[in-house]
Amino acid sequence: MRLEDAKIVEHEIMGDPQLGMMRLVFKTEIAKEAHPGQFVQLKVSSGLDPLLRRPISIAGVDTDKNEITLLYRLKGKGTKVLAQAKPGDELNLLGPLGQGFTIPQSGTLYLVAGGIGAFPLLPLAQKALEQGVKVCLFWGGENQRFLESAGMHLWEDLGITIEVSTMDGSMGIQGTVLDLLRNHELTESGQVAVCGPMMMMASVNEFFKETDFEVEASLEERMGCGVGACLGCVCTLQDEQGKLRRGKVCKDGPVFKAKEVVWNATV
Amino acid sequence: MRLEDAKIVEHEIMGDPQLGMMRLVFKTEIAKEAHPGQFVQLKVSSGLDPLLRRPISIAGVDTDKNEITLLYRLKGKGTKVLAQAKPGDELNLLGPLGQGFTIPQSGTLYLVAGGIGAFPLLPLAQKALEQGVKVCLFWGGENQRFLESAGMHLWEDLGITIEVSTMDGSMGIQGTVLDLLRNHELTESGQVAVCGPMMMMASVNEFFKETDFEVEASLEERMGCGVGACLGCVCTLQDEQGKLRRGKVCKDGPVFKAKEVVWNATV
Amino acid sequence: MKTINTEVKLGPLALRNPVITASGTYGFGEEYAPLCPVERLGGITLKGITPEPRMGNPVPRLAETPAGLLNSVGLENPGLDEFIASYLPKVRELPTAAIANISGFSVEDYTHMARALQKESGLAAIEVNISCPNVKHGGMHFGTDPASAEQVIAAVKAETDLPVIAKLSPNVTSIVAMAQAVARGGADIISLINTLLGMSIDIEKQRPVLANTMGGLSGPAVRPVAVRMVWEVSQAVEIPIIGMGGILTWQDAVEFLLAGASAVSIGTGNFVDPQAPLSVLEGIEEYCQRHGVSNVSELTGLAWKGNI
Amino acid sequence: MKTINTEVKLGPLALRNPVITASGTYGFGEEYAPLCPVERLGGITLKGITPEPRMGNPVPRLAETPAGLLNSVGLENPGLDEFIASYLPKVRELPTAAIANISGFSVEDYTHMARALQKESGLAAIEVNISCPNVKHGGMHFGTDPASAEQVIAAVKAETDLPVIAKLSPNVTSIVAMAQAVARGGADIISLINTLLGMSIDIEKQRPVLANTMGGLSGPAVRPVAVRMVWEVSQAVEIPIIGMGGILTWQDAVEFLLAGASAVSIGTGNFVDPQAPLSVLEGIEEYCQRHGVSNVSELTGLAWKGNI
Ligand SMILES: Cc1cc2nc3c(=O)[nH]c(=O)nc-3n(C[C@H](O)[C@H](O)[C@H](O)COP(=O)(O)OP(=O)(O)OC[C@H]3O[C@@H](n4cnc5c(N)ncnc54)[C@H](O)[C@@H]3O)c2cc1C
Ligand SMILES: Cc1cc2nc3c(=O)[nH]c(=O)nc-3n(C[C@H](O)[C@H](O)[C@H](O)COP(=O)(O)OP(=O)(O)OC[C@H]3O[C@@H](n4cnc5c(N)ncnc54)[C@H](O)[C@@H]3O)c2cc1C
Ligand SMILES: Cc1cc2nc3c(=O)[nH]c(=O)nc-3n(C[C@H](O)[C@H](O)[C@H](O)COP(=O)(O)O)c2cc1C
Ligand SMILES: Cc1cc2nc3c(=O)[nH]c(=O)nc-3n(C[C@H](O)[C@H](O)[C@H](O)COP(=O)(O)O)c2cc1C
Ligand code: FES
Ligand code: FES
Repeated sequence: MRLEDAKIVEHEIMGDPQLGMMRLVFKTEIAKEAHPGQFVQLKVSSGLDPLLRRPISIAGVDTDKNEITLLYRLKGKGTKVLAQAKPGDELNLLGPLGQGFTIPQSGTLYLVAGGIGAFPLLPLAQKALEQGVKVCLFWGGENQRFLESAGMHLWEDLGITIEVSTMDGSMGIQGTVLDLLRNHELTESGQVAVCGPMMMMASVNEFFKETDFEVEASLEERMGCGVGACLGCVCTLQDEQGKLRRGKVCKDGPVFKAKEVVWNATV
Repeated sequence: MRLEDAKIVEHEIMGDPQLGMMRLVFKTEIAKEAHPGQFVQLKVSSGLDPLLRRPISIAGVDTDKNEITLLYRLKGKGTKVLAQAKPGDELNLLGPLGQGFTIPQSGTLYLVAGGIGAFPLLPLAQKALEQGVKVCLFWGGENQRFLESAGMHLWEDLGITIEVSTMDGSMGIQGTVLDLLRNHELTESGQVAVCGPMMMMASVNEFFKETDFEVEASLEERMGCGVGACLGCVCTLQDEQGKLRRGKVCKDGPVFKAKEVVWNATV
Repeated sequence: MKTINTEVKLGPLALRNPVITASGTYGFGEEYAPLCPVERLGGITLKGITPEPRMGNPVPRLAETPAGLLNSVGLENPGLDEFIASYLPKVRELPTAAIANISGFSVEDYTHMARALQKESGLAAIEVNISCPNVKHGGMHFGTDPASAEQVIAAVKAETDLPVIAKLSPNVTSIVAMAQAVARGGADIISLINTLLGMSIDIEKQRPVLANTMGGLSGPAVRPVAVRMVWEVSQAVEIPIIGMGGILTWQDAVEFLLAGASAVSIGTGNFVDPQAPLSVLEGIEEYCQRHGVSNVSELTGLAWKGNI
Repeated sequence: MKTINTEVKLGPLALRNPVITASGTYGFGEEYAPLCPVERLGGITLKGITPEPRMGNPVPRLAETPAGLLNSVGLENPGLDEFIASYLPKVRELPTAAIANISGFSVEDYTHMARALQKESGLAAIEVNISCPNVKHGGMHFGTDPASAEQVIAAVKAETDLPVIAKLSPNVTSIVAMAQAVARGGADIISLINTLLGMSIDIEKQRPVLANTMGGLSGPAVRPVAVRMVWEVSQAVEIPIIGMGGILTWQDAVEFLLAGASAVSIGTGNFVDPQAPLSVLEGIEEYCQRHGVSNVSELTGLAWKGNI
């Protein structure tokens, strides 16, 4: 874990500017330590507005160049301020943070992504390929424009199997990523990694429930510290006996065993 | 009075960077309305940090090009943020604000400046020269480096009489601007305009007390609204009968008749 | 685009729209007129007046803080008589509802002013600022003691035919107890919040920044406290609320309406953006459009009405 | 450069320097250790504990506000027994003063925990967080009623040989009355402020952002209120004060010391800059150098001591 003023190497809009997808590359020692599924806490301005850091997944690592890539979507004030930063500027990074995905050593790695949930899966795919593991991506998005702006080209560059669904059928099948999964026979044994909206991840967990697949899910929650000190970002977990406990998304996660997550927690 | 997003045309350090003197030129319709001694309220960032606008005097007006020049010295957070702005950026300006100096129609105009108090006197000098009035500047500063960084060249360009004093004697006489005044016989009749630290302006007022010179002084005070609505920026004034009243530096001033100002107000 | 009905009725006070400017930040209504058309405002709350003229506190009176502003103006004002003679004639010509704001140091101070301000004076309402110390009762504050607050509101109410707005101070353990007290006193409307008591220190000079040591904190920094108080009070009393404290954008204003305010007031926000009242109003209208709401008044309390 | 003596004595509690981290923002002292060397800290205040384990509130528990943070963690903690069994052994190895923070819903809750925490447990002090409702007394708050506050502090004091710090809530009409009450109760030290009660509303969802509706406001936004309270309390009671509320930089910390605090605590500031405690400490030392002060403790109250 490092705290570092890191220099921006590249910062660009991906695809359709209206969708506000950004690609941001930093030169940082964090590259040396980063594990797929981990994230950074980024101070988007040196002043007090906004006050808190913003958690962004590490979406690419280049250990030779000491670079990490972040992909993010413009959402509110923090990402709007971030989008102003220019190559050459320095921003303060805290990371790498949290527990990432298990790197599969054999079999097939099925990646299931909803929307921008694909971002943190990218370095996992890369790593798995390096291990000689077969990788297959199921990705659901709004429409073709969305998928293309959200980095489809980065996935295509990996040369893996990609199956997509869109709500309007403009690319791949029409429907959700769940429909995609239902359309495929996942005969090969292996591991599943999922990231996307809570409801979508809950359904994916449900889908794999009676199978032998180990499903790992990457959660999101509003964060204060990012290091496990403030208990701001908890999720609810459940052991095999059904006993509830809290997990810290920032420190125990963001990646959890999907079957341990209580997806509809109300406490 | 206008409220305008104005484009920065030029923004540069003047002289020794360590002194933090900046020159900032905006393209703005405010140029059409500005009167010497008036100021603008500048929003230095579009966010909440800092929250309030910063008052800066108009130090130059180009009505042909629709440009105003501001000269400012780096002081705290607001000016530090402002210094980041680049040509092409737009900042929100409110102005021109306040009551400026009386423009002399004849005689000699004596300008008495302490430190960066010279800034608001520049457009007054220009205007007086246009009226065919003789202008003479008495300027006291820390040292030569200070005076040169604070825009000496702009004054020299005007081709007027300039007398300077420095604390270390590195330029002009060694001493204060008061020493300068004492060293000169101000035989010609005319008008005096003074701007600088409160104590210095009080002494200048004292100096001219028993003379026929009308002295106008430009005050400073922390501002909220800049338009006379919040009563944050008051000074204390006194009429000939000694009756005290408040003046609003932003609206009734910043320029006041020096003899009406209660320089050592404690209420 | 269907047009939105922006009119709001706060008991006896009807406003053309819910966007008011806050006392002490908008002078007597003329200063900002060149920047923000008065006829677009729901109302203007005038600078607080007292029976006698006041010079207010020495300077510095202002200190900027993170997302906030400390002020210690100290109720500088021309006094009641001069207000009536020199300001009221212009105020009554303003093309919007003008609300007088009165402050005092004894019950008689308040009743004296209330007697002089009636419907025929052309004002729309009287806002009673009860955050000053009651000098006749050993400096105990009207604004922090429910019984005193009830008493002063009842006394004002008895003296004027204008709608009476009780303006509450947030520097209390229970804002609900204060609100219930002024409601018992007969207040027609509650406005909240006034400023939070704060201070800051010049670390180089090693003394307080404000000449008066302490001041009132306003601006976006205090908004979460203000929204919480509007939420609490709107569920505890029946009378309508004017919400304020840190409003700068339309989103901030909608937050107050959803929390339970029937109108909003903009103070410090004017200093940051003199056209804030305009963009707040436009933003509220567009928000209503988008959410299929025809009357702005329907927004009031939606955030808790939906929950119960 | 002469070296500055940074040691501060807060009654029975001696700290190597005045920079502490605030309860609930620094876990049990390990989380930030890779970023900020523990041995450089004057002390660490641990996450608040209760007699029984608590799951805390549902999420969202955090909401960012202008220069501030709302939290409604709801005292999630492992409970006293688990704290002693699993955390205390590591805590006592921390190379700095560790201060336990205890919360309860009845006097017995507090005394039960105080009994279990003694000098021999290796802790440096107990901070008593009295901002929870007293469920045995109809939800009235220990932190807002002077008599209850005095009672709970006296009860804790009777049960432990550790220095007792009373942590005050700012949500009161008179912070001085609360401080005097805990001083009467025998508190060795006062720490203030805890968070201001606030809330914010998600205007698109039309409901509160926090699952728990309200939360505590912290961060730079509240600093003027905190500084004012330290100023008031330090002139009203004899016992030393740990000041907190919005400290991020050394300038902020010096402000609290000059206002009357003997030490400072950093909470939300850690989230913004995990090395804030370090730069605060260094900044204080340089400030002392520049002002010819040899002992940091001489700064305490300078802003008002100079005035009287
Ligand atoms: C572990 C983790 C990894 C993430 N990785 C990515 C990523 O790779 N790319 C990407 O585009 N986004 C990612 N997000 C979401 C991203 O953090 C938010 O979109 C961002 O914080 C929004 O900030 P804002 O100021 O623009 O929005 P606002 O809505 O104005 O933010 C207000 C507050 O809410 C918090 N917040 C808002 N949305 C989220 C969210 N979805 N998750 C957590 N906090 C939120 C903000 O941090 C801030 O404190 C990740 C979130 C987490 C927790
Ligand atoms: C009418 C007027 C004209 C001015 N013209 C100029 C000019 O032409 N060039 C120039 O360099 N400076 C000028 N000043 C001073 C300038 O406004 C301050 O230097 C600036 O506001 C400092 O802001 P900061 O955030 O950098 O400093 P900080 O000290 O961090 O500011 C903190 C707060 O104090 C206020 N403040 C600080 N110093 C002053 C001051 N001297 N006067 C008023 N408010 C202050 C700030 O506006 C801010 O609200 C003028 C001030 C006034 C009132
Ligand atoms: C400079 C200034 C002067 C004020 N004067 C008064 C006043 O005279 N009477 C009053 O009731 N409130 C006064 N207030 C309080 C405001 O009306 C308002 O309640 C408070 O500032 C919170 O709103 P805001 O955050 O939008 O400013 C004043 C506030 C400021 C900033
Ligand atoms: C996330 C969070 C959790 C907190 N938990 C506790 C707690 O358990 N006990 C306590 O006494 N104070 C708690 N506090 C209050 C802080 O200790 C501190 O008093 C307050 O946040 C003000 O300081 P700051 O502005 O530096 O954060 C908590 C604050 C935050 C932000
Ligand atoms: S963000 Fe603080 S514990 Fe996770
Ligand atoms: S700054 Fe508001 S009256 Fe002058």
